[in-house]
Amino acid sequence: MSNRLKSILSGVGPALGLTLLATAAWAEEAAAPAAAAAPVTLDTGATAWMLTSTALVLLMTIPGLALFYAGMVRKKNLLGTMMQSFAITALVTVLWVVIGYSLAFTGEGAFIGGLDRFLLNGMEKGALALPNPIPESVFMMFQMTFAIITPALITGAFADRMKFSSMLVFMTLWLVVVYCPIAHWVWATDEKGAAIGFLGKMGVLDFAGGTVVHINAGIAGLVACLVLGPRKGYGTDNMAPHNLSLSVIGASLLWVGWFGFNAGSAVAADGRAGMAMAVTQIATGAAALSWMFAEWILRKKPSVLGIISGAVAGLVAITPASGFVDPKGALAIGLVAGVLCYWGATSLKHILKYDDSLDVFGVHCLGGIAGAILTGVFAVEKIGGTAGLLEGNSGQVMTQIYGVAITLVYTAVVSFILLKLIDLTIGLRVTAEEEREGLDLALHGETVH
Amino acid sequence: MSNRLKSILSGVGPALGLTLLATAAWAEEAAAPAAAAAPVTLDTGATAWMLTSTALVLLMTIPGLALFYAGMVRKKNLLGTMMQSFAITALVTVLWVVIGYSLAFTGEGAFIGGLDRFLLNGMEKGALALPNPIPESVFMMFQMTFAIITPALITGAFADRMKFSSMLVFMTLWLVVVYCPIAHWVWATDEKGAAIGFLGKMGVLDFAGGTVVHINAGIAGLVACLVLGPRKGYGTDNMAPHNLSLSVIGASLLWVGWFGFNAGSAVAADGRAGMAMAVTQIATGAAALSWMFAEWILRKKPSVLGIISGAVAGLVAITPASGFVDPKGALAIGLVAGVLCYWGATSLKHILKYDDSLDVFGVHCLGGIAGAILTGVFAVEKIGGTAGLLEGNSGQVMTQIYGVAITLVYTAVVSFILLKLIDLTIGLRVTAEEEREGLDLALHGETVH
Amino acid sequence: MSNRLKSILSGVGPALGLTLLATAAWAEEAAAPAAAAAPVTLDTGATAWMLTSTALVLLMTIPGLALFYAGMVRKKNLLGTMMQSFAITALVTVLWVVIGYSLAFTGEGAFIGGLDRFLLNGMEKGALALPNPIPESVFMMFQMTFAIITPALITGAFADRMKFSSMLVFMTLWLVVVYCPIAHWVWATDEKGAAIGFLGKMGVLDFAGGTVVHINAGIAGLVACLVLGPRKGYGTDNMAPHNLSLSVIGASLLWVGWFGFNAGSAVAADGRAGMAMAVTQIATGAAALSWMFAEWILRKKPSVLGIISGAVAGLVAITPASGFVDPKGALAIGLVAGVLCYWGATSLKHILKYDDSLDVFGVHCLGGIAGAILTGVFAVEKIGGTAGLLEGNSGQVMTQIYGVAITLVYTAVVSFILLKLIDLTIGLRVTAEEEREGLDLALHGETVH
Amino acid sequence: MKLIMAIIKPFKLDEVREALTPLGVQGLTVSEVKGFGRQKGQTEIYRGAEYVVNFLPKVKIEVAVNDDLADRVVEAIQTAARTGKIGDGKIFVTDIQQAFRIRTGESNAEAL
Amino acid sequence: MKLIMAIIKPFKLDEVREALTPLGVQGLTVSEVKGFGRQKGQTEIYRGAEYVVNFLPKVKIEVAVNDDLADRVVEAIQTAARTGKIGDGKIFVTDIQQAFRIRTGESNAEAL
Amino acid sequence: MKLIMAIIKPFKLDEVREALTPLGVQGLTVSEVKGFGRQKGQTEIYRGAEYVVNFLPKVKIEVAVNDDLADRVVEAIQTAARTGKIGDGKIFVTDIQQAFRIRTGESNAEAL
Ligand SMILES: Nc1ncnc2c1ncn2[C@@H]1O[C@H](COP(=O)(O)OP(=O)(O)O)[C@@H](O)[C@H]1O
Ligand SMILES: Nc1ncnc2c1ncn2[C@@H]1O[C@H](COP(=O)(O)OP(=O)(O)O)[C@@H](O)[C@H]1O
Ligand SMILES: Nc1ncnc2c1ncn2[C@@H]1O[C@H](COP(=O)(O)OP(=O)(O)O)[C@@H](O)[C@H]1O
Repeated sequence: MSNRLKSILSGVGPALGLTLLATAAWAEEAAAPAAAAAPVTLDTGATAWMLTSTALVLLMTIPGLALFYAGMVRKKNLLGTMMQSFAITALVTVLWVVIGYSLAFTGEGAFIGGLDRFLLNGMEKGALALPNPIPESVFMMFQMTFAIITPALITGAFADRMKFSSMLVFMTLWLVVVYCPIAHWVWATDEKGAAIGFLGKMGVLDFAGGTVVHINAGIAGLVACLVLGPRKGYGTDNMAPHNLSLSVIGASLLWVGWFGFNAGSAVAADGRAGMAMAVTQIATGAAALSWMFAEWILRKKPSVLGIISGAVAGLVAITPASGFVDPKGALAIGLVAGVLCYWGATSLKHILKYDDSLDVFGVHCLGGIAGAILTGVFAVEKIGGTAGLLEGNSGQVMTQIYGVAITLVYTAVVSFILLKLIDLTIGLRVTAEEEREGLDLALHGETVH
Repeated sequence: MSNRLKSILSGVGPALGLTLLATAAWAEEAAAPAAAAAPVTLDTGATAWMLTSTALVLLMTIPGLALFYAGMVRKKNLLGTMMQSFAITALVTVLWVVIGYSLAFTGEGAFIGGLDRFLLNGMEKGALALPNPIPESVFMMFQMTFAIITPALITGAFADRMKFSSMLVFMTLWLVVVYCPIAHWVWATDEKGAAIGFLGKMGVLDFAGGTVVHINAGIAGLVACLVLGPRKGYGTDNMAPHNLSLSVIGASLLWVGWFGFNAGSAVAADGRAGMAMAVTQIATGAAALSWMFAEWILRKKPSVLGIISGAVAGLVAITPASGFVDPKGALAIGLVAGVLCYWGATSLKHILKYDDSLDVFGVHCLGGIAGAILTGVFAVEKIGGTAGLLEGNSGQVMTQIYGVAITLVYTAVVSFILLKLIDLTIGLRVTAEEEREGLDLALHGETVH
Repeated sequence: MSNRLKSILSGVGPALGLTLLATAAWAEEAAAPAAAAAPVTLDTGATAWMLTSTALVLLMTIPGLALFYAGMVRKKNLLGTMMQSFAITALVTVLWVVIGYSLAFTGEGAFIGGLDRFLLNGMEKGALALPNPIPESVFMMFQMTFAIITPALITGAFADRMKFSSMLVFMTLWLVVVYCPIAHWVWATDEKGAAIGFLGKMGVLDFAGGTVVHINAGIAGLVACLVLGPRKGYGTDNMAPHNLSLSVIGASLLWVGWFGFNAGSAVAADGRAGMAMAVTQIATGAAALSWMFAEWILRKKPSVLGIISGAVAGLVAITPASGFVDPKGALAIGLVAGVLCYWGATSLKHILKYDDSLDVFGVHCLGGIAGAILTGVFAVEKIGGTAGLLEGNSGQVMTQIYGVAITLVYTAVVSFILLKLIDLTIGLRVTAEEEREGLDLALHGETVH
Repeated sequence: MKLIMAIIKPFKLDEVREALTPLGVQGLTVSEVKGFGRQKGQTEIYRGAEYVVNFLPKVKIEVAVNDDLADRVVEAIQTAARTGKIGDGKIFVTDIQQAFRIRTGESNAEAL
Repeated sequence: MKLIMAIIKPFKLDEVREALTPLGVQGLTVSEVKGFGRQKGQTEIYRGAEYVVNFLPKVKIEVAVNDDLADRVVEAIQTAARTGKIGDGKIFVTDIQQAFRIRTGESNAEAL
Repeated sequence: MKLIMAIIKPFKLDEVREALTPLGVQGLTVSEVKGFGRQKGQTEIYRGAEYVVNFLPKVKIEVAVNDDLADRVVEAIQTAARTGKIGDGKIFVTDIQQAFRIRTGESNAEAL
């Protein structure tokens, strides 16, 4: 595996340098001017929806993702798996307040934000998060929930075998040097809504985090499972999910919470939010069905794990597109995502032989890439202000691909370096004995009786 | 059983024809004119609440109802039971977008809607769902969640024995030929809020779906369990719920989500929504207590299954009444519903000897009927614009009964035909071997370990 | 234990009388005038958020708290534990409507409210809950969810051993003679927002219920577990939590729902609500980490039960402070609460040898006291209108301590009397046989299979 | 005395118990076990990973009886537990030297 | 050597284990079982459907001991597990021909 | 015939089963049990309350074989289940008087 890894990564260093340079130039030209006339005042309806959305997105991680993942591992790792999502929630909360929000959403730099909001300095009770008609505190909180779920998603790739302490260290570093910059590149805007980050300036569309959240977490997960190596007994032992009813609850809460994720990304309670919610639902339903039928045809039985995985694949794929496409586009995106991620989680993984335990790469990275690119195909000008390929704007697909590529390369390289550093210092992996005993007892001294 | 069924159904055909005729005439006279003066503009507060309500109602089905039902079956059917709710969610999402919403909520016909919104054609981002001050996309989504939960409710009646494929076919047909017309009859309005469907015109009150959702699902469930026949071993084998803690979670999420169901049906964030939420809570608390005490007195112990069933009975019964009655009416409705549904689920079922496995008829149909009729008794003019029996409007009770009867007859007949058709073509029921092995392994190839 | 109890309580009677007298005088001077100029009109955004918050706080009790507690008991008491939260929800709903709301929030008295809203008499659909821009029905519902969770919290202290019937009787009395008065003392205001209750008049700050909810429930729990005595086998038998995954779900739902609890207590969708949500999140994350690291250092392993308990400790401690402090204050409060409650639940309890089964005192009472006092330290004038010690208002800490002391004394004395009365009449505790068999089967005739 | 241990299909448990009562068997003890034998297990597929479930759920019945009853008990179990399909299970008979009823201290024949 | 199999009430397990240690018993094996006997089960009622729970939760202890210890072990179990109420359980004693400790390969008396 | 009862560490189950197949063993029955022995259990701490888990998860294998096969089966189990660390478990061998295959009614040697 080490060899495969090397060959994949050998070309990345130079690529990284070049793309960053190329990008800086491109970005300047592509900057989209944002309209702003009357002074923005507090909209209590929008604020109400954003407070709610924040709760919904937090619900996605705890208990949503915690359950989705916990149901798929073996019983001896149930608590340890839930612990990862819960501890990341607490950890990122503090990191975000101390420095993360500031690095991601303040400043003028195209590559990284500033320190103006270090420890949330200067965040007044009444001040709005311009150009949005909601208080900055609400915007900061909403964004925090995204910063929480992204590292939590990664944990699925290395389930059952990473040291809890090293996981905390990795996530701390990763948040600061991977998540915050990428969020800044794509989402940071000035008070008039004009993009600041270089990907945003270039016109990369990512409504709710296909790139920032899903591709990002997915590729980091792949790198992590390659660096850590497969679970002991992978391919020979029975590693069947011990309780898929937990995963069904988790997938359901992810689905419900995703309304906050996508419709909340409109930062408004209006038609755009409504349309974002609608396309989210449509793509999810379509992807759940397309995965289910693909499996039914190929494997003779429609499985519960299949349909819930399909739903998550649809949610992932519609994420970047959700403020830009219409219901028909959503239907198409969902159908593609279900089948593609089915292939990713059931075939690609076995062909390439990595042990991405809970298919973070197969579902989140592939689904995210599909969604990001298809956003460029199906974007409707009347909905999100940008036309896609089908409306004649052929350049958008290339822009989307560019955004995807940058993220893949940057995250893969930096995650690899971080993991190797940690491995060389405090070690990444539990001992064989601990792995056999299970994380619950070995790391946390508890079991499910 | 076949004989009993025949005798029940023999009088239905003529009745159906007559009632439809009679109704059309009546409807013309009874049409309630709706006030509308200033142009309606987007209300972000109302929109925020409707976005939230949509999330809440989806939460009712997944994971709410999925858990409520899954906890009551035997362990071997746990995943298969959850799968039904989840797959229906995905299926109805797509059906609703393709044709369901259009059939239910567009057009001018008194009996069925049009095809204007086929594939949601022409649904603009900014357009409102007049006369409501919210975007049409949000209204469409909110209504979708009702279309999802109604068929999902039916599955409880035939738990543990229906083929998954036939279930999908049945629900597809049922949504189009039963749910969409009935929703149209009761809820379709023009842009000024005047009723279009014949039951609405006639003045039938159904705030949030006592008739459209609960009576409808309940009677369809009864027909389904009669056509399918009882579970193997019913009455002799131990079929005790395997894990009621799941059902408690499910009932709790139903309760919480029902705030979206009922208070959301105000399509506003105002005093009517507030009152709808209040009466929902009151009736639910009262029904939970009345079922619990009834059981405590008659069976010596207050059971967990009892109190949660009582809560659901209260939620069902207050549903049609929720925008029309005041707290005292709600208290009365709750107390009645708890005792009545207790009788339905514990005595009536045993007297009539059908195997409505999870008491869809006893709780949803009986509770829905009680609620629909009592709405006619307790309606308060100051709250919903219509007076009930207690305020001297004696006709309303008859109107309510009429609406109930039409729905019972129509749904029973059509559901029976659909089920028989499916039985004769692809078959309805799993094999005896599959039933014994359990749906989880037999149909989906998975188990809870 | 009886002796220890006596010595604790011996000084209370006189103290109670004196403090009430002293207070009445003090209150008159300290009354805070509230500003009110333009007539308040319905704010649909605020209403939307309050409808949502009501749903969120209900979610905290069912299924949140029900699961949090149920996961920590032994399997034979799983259903009985969930039943307590569910039954209290139904019971308090009815009590609140009949008399509770009226006693707590109407009238002019400094010590107890009136009967104006007996059975919610006179609550009009359209009327606002002045000075708040939301319908009174919504305000009544929001407050109901607080009245539900407070008694439900108490049940953790006497888990596994109280008769269900006696529990219902105790909670009925306790709600009326303890909860309603204290809510009135702290929160009742006139239509202009001026405090009516004597603690409110005195300037005691309790934004969302540190005193009214957590200290109150915590001290009642301590008294209850002292009166009931320890579980059979306490200290010798293995009483390990049987399924902490349920507790993780519960803690997660508590966390998410607490946004409604704290940010909802702003009764607005604005910057104060946003700041309340932010500080809630920050204190919770900090407390989860500080408990986890304290345990990691002292016990060698970071446990799942530890981190979720820490999160709850943080939520409790920030509750009174949430509308008054800024992010840095929240960070401090969270760090203190995590460590303090860790000590309370793991050391203090063992030193004093009471069997507060699920640490209601150690977490809710200690956390609540810490939060109440630290509110006096960290309050920021720009945020909540009142300065704290750090901004030079040294009196506030004393005021806070005063509020805490009154509540501790009053609740302890009255709860003790109620419990003793019930014990002497119908008995408090299940038989030894029932306790061994488990509440599920013995009291409710059901088991988890 | 004999200890008769029967491994049967789980859904046959009630029938077997009912078949023993008329013979005068007053008690028995049951455990959930997993069996491996000629009968082949189901294949479960999770996202493309196949797990053959080698061990199938079975129920083990242990019943202690007097020597004279042993043959009839074995026969009754065989009749009640048989489906004729593979995996019906096995019966093993061993000797017991002593038996006691804990409640009364009675031993051997009286203890059963 | 003897294999002593005792079926007892679950909450007596710790007492029984503690009663055996002073006799020099160094190990034992425990399973959760369901017992059917003279003791009648609880009735559970679910929405009007009654289920008599015929099988009650019991614990089965298996302990292999040298012949000379067998009687004292039986006696200790009887004393520790007795409540005097119906359903206290049974003890059965059988011969073992051989015993081995897997870790060391030791056999018979040394293996126990 | 002999009934061989082996108590082993759970993760060794598959290895043991695979070691028995080449010897011609066609079936066996497995139960989850808890073992108490020289091996000491983990301590679990919940909010300051410590619980020493005295009973460790083990797997019990029961396999009935003809007398001539018994020694080889015992040996195969010993080899496959050994880790050399404390807690590897025990093997006990008892006589069976009779064996039956329920499906066919075959008995003794043919039944295994
Ligand atoms: N030699 C054996 N020793 C112990 N148990 C056995 C033995 N052979 C079979 N079994 C048990 O009997 C069950 C049924 O055996 P199997 O070979 O599948 O079918 P059949 O009983 O029809 O021959 C197995 O699942 C196993 O539990
Ligand atoms: N003949 C038997 N063979 C095996 N187990 C038995 C037998 N008789 C009783 N048992 C076990 O002993 C338990 C207690 O027996 P029971 O008849 O209820 O009460 P008691 O032991 O007081 O006579 C039963 O639940 C069952 O597990
Ligand atoms: N005398 C015995 N009778 C029954 N089972 C025993 C006996 N001694 C040990 N065991 C079982 O064997 C297991 C391993 O024994 P233990 O003393 O821990 O280690 P070792 O096998 O290495 O000596 C125990 O957990 C228990 O299940």
